[in-house]
Amino acid sequence: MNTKVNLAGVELNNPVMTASGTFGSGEEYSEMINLNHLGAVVTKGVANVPWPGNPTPRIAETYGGMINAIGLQNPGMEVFIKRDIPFLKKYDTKIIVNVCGRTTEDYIEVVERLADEPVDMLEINISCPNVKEGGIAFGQDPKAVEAITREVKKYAKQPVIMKLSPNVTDIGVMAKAAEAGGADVLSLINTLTGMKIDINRRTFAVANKTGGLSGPAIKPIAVRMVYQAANAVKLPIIGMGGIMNAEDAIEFILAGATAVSVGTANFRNPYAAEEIVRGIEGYMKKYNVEDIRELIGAVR
Amino acid sequence: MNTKVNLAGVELNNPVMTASGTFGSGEEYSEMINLNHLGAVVTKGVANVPWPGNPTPRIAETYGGMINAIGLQNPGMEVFIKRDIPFLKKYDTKIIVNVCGRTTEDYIEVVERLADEPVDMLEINISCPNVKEGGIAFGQDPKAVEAITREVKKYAKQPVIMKLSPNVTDIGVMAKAAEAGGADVLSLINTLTGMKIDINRRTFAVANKTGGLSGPAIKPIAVRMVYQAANAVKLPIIGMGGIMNAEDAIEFILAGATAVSVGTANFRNPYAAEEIVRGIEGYMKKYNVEDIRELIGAVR
Amino acid sequence: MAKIKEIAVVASQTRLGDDVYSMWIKTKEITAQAVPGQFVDLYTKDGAKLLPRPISICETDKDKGLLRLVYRVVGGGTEEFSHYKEGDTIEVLGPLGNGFPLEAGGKGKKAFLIGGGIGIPPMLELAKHLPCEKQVVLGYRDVLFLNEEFSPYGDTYIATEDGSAGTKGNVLDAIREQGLKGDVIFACGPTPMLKALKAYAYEHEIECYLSLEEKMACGIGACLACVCKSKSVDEHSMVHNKRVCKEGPVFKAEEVEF
Amino acid sequence: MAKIKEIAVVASQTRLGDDVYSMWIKTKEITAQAVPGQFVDLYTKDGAKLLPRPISICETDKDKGLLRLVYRVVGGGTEEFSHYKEGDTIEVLGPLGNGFPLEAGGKGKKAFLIGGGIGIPPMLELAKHLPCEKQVVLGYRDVLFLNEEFSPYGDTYIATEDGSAGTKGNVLDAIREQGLKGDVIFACGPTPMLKALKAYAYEHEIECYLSLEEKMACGIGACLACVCKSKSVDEHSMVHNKRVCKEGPVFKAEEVEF
Ligand SMILES: Cc1cc2nc3c(=O)[nH]c(=O)nc-3n(C[C@H](O)[C@H](O)[C@H](O)COP(=O)(O)OP(=O)(O)OC[C@H]3O[C@@H](n4cnc5c(N)ncnc54)[C@H](O)[C@@H]3O)c2cc1C
Ligand SMILES: Cc1cc2nc3c(=O)[nH]c(=O)nc-3n(C[C@H](O)[C@H](O)[C@H](O)COP(=O)(O)OP(=O)(O)OC[C@H]3O[C@@H](n4cnc5c(N)ncnc54)[C@H](O)[C@@H]3O)c2cc1C
Ligand SMILES: Cc1cc2nc3c(=O)[nH]c(=O)nc-3n(C[C@H](O)[C@H](O)[C@H](O)COP(=O)(O)O)c2cc1C
Ligand SMILES: Cc1cc2nc3c(=O)[nH]c(=O)nc-3n(C[C@H](O)[C@H](O)[C@H](O)COP(=O)(O)O)c2cc1C
Ligand code: FES
Ligand code: FES
Repeated sequence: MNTKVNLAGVELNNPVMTASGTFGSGEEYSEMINLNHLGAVVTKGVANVPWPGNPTPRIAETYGGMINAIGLQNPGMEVFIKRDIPFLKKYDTKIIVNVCGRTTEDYIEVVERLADEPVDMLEINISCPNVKEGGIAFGQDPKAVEAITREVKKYAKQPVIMKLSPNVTDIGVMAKAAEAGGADVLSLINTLTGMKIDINRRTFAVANKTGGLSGPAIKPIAVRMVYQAANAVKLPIIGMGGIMNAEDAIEFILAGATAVSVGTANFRNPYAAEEIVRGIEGYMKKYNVEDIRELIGAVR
Repeated sequence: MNTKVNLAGVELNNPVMTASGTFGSGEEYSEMINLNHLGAVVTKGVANVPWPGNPTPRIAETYGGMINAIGLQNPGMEVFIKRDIPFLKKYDTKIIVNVCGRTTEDYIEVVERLADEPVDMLEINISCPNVKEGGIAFGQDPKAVEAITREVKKYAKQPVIMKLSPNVTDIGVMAKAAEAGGADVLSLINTLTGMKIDINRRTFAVANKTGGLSGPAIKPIAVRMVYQAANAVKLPIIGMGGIMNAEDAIEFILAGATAVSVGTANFRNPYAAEEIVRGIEGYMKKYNVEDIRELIGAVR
Repeated sequence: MAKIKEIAVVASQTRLGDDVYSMWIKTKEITAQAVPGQFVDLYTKDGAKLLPRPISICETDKDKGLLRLVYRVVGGGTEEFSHYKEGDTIEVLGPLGNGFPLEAGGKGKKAFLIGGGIGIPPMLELAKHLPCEKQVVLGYRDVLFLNEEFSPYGDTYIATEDGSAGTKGNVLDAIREQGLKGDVIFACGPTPMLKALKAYAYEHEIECYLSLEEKMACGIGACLACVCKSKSVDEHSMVHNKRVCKEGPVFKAEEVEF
Repeated sequence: MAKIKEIAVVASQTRLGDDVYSMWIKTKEITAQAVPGQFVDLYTKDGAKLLPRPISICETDKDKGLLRLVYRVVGGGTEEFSHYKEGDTIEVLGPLGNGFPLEAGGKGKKAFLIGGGIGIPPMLELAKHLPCEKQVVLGYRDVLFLNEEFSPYGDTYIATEDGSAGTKGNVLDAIREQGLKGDVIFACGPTPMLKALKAYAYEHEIECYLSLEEKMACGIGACLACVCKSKSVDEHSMVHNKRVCKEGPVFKAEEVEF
């Protein structure tokens, strides 16, 4: 039985990775799960310099989901390179660094700095709804998506994953723009912009007013977008958005994803990612699927 | 204590109405709740001629929500006028007719035919994701929104509510387009386009492949859009999307909605709409709110 | 008298074998109104699952206000119900739909009561209320359930797919093998079975009533989720789409198209 | 030894008055590791609520592997827990965070153990483990709970907002009214109380440890939801943002900024 998948030349032991921002750089969860069992670890967004993030409260629970406005707090690339990469290198898993920035130059600075580091892929987050200056602004305009993809590709030595925003009218157009810019892989979806109001205190539930909605509540939107993107471009896709268990992961794969990321599920069940790896194997056994690649985009 | 609200000159006894397509024309639910207690009944979409709708399965449950692709099955305006309007006229509630069409002419035909009927308002559905020919195509392009609003307004004798699609990059732009076209009121949100795959049968869970996601899962997106639209235009807004109880309804009102529609909640609890009316009164009593209009858009 | 949503109390629950459970619930008003062939909607406690689960009425005890539901665990909702114990509560909406036309099985007639798999439960309440002579034909994949409870009401014939009991094959194989004859069919079961029964009834020119299944949301006729193709124009939308929850779940065979 | 998510069994649950409940759960591995001031994450069965609820460890019975949680019903999650009965299961992740520094309350010292409202429960386990002399000061809105359980460990002083018991006012009013003195403060409670205690400790130049609260998602330091402003640069992000779930919930008062 083969569970290996290939993303732009990088071979993963299995298609299960962690979603950026929900798993730190793996250290905290390594106390509970075996990182060797994951296809890849995707890190929290890394910027050129440390970012303090947003004021608290930064999260709020919603029905079947949550909204977050962490604001990309991170220690900056130098600390990340010194501390987190060596930690992850101890494991037999791929390292995907999620990159964030306020300007094109910010992104490029990180991408250049990582060029000779032992990281397997770069995931460029142009879809964070929680920072004013950058992120989502890039991700909602196809011309901007194409332009930043092209710039990043000029400097990147590793394959480039563009992480798309779902807060758009037509995800197919955005996928094509990233493809035109030279992206190697697409990640989708990032969070949907949401809001929660505390009716007793008559105030916003997260200090930032709006935040990104994640969790199983958004899964049908994510599956639809993966399906549409897979039909719009030839690039491999990393699917995410509300994956709680192996069944959900398989749904994304059948819709066209080559790999999947597990995010909010980690908060409900720290063992989720590892259980999903095993659950996919169980499904393959049950239905006599010899090679996981048979399942990719099998429903159309 | 005043719970009356005013929508473009139409005074509702309270801000609670039913969401189009979830409540028929009220007859079925009238067996269980007292329609006199509702601010308004919004009917299922009515077209110029009968529509057969989509093949089954038409719905699928999702985590904290559901997707539907009913496809606007309806008996056409003549049967509706003969059967459903007289039924609703028996009650002390406002009648809002939801209008659907494939072309601008279709919409106008219905609007003209209803001009001298005893209906209080028209809700123009330009955001149905489940029919190929019309609906959402109008709702995703600001020029088209403005144009169809203007056309409808030419023929409408009742105040016109434009029902907007959430499947857009910027809801503020769409709200402004409807305002520019002369809309009297805005309704939002319609459903988000979603997809579910049955991994055991390896097929789409609804026959139409995609369907509209509704229910509490989408509430944070809906609240955010109501807030954004309320800040973009001066029109009154009917807020909806995942309202399950009075707390949810108040959240929409605090975000800027003048009235609210209860949809999917009816399926989980047939008494929902009536309970929400009472629950809002309870909240007002608890916090000594004399007039519900003090709450509209109170969180900003 | 009208549909009502009640908080019922579980009176007892037993496992009938395999994944099939039998639950008696106390729900006075629904039970009082219920007729054979109707169903109820059950609501989960898990808020992640919004929609009610339609389950047929398998038996009623009108004196005690008890309703019996027999169901198979197929997903998260039925799984949740299967853990309920005596004294637990469950929200129920009902009674829903129209039942079987009892007058079609009046005294002097000879009826087939045919149930396939999880379509068997509603046939029990029907057997108790039909005045005519009854031949009960039950189809299973393998493990039997409820079959013995039909014996007070008529001769019972069994078909199993794996041949482990009765005729190997489906309910029509059993009817043919036993050379059974009758004037009217009442049936509930999987769509292929209903389709075959419709053809059989047409061929033998006998009356036939089928109970259908479709995905439902409201359960009361308001959302138009659960339609089936009908020969005649439906009264709601005038488009040959009858609502299984409202005009059904029982239809005259000629009336529905598969 | 490490954090673990277990399916615990409820050993008993009682209501302490008002909306406050006391639940003992059997969770061997978490109990074995737990130290005073740590907390656990409790998961609801209702799938609509995804995030765990952080609840402080109120007492442990290491021999029996039992953990005591005392909590107030404030929303849907705690409401669900309050219905659990002996034998029910509950998923728990723990032990989480760092506890109070017991060495700061070594023999010969005189400590204040100060709890406000639902910040009182963790002070009980602390009282049982601190070797020094203890003065317990508890602040309530109105209805008392747990107060009598502190008496074996030290003198207990009460403050209530409505004056129905002890000093009318807050815990600092009680301390002043009674003229209490001490070398070190250990406290848990609402933010305004912690802020006032920080100022009091600064003024009187005494050591002070505060247990903080913030909205949490992961509970283990990975998501950066639960940060507080810290004086020193944090080791994770180097931006003066310490994680309440990981570096806390207990901080030295000088360390945190409100
Ligand atoms: C009129 C009617 C009567 C029924 N009577 C019985 C009965 O007496 N005993 C019994 O075991 N089953 C009966 N069923 C089928 C039963 O409704 C489903 O097995 C049940 O809803 C599955 O719920 P779940 O959460 O376990 O499964 P899931 O697959 O997790 O359910 C997901 C969604 O699909 C719906 N769904 C799944 N299967 C069916 C189905 N076969 N028909 C309609 N909706 C479905 C569920 O209601 C839910 O909304 C009946 C169905 C209908 C329409
Ligand atoms: C370290 C720590 C220890 C705690 N110890 C206790 C204790 O021993 N006893 C006790 O009664 N309470 C304690 N709390 C508060 C407790 O976590 C909340 O009261 C509880 O999460 C409310 O859940 P709910 O579903 O009932 O309320 P809801 O308001 O419906 O919860 C919605 C969301 O907000 C979160 N939330 C709500 N209130 C708080 C809060 N005060 N702090 C953090 N998150 C919150 C919930 O976890 C949930 O994610 C502690 C909090 C923290 C951070
Ligand atoms: C707390 C939190 C923090 C996140 N931080 C990031 C981030 O730094 N970079 C990024 O690209 N996405 C971030 N995301 C988005 C997730 O990677 C993922 O795209 C999204 O949550 C949908 O997946 P899920 O529903 O499985 O969580 C974050 C999500 C959450 C919940
Ligand atoms: C079964 C179903 C049918 C619907 N039909 C219509 C319709 O005919 N016209 C329309 O404008 N909206 C229709 N809607 C959308 C609802 O009116 C509402 O905008 C949406 O469901 C969000 O609200 P909710 O989450 O409370 O259901 C339908 C929704 C559902 C679930
Ligand atoms: S389920 Fe709504 S019409 Fe039948
Ligand atoms: S809750 Fe995730 S870092 Fe503290």
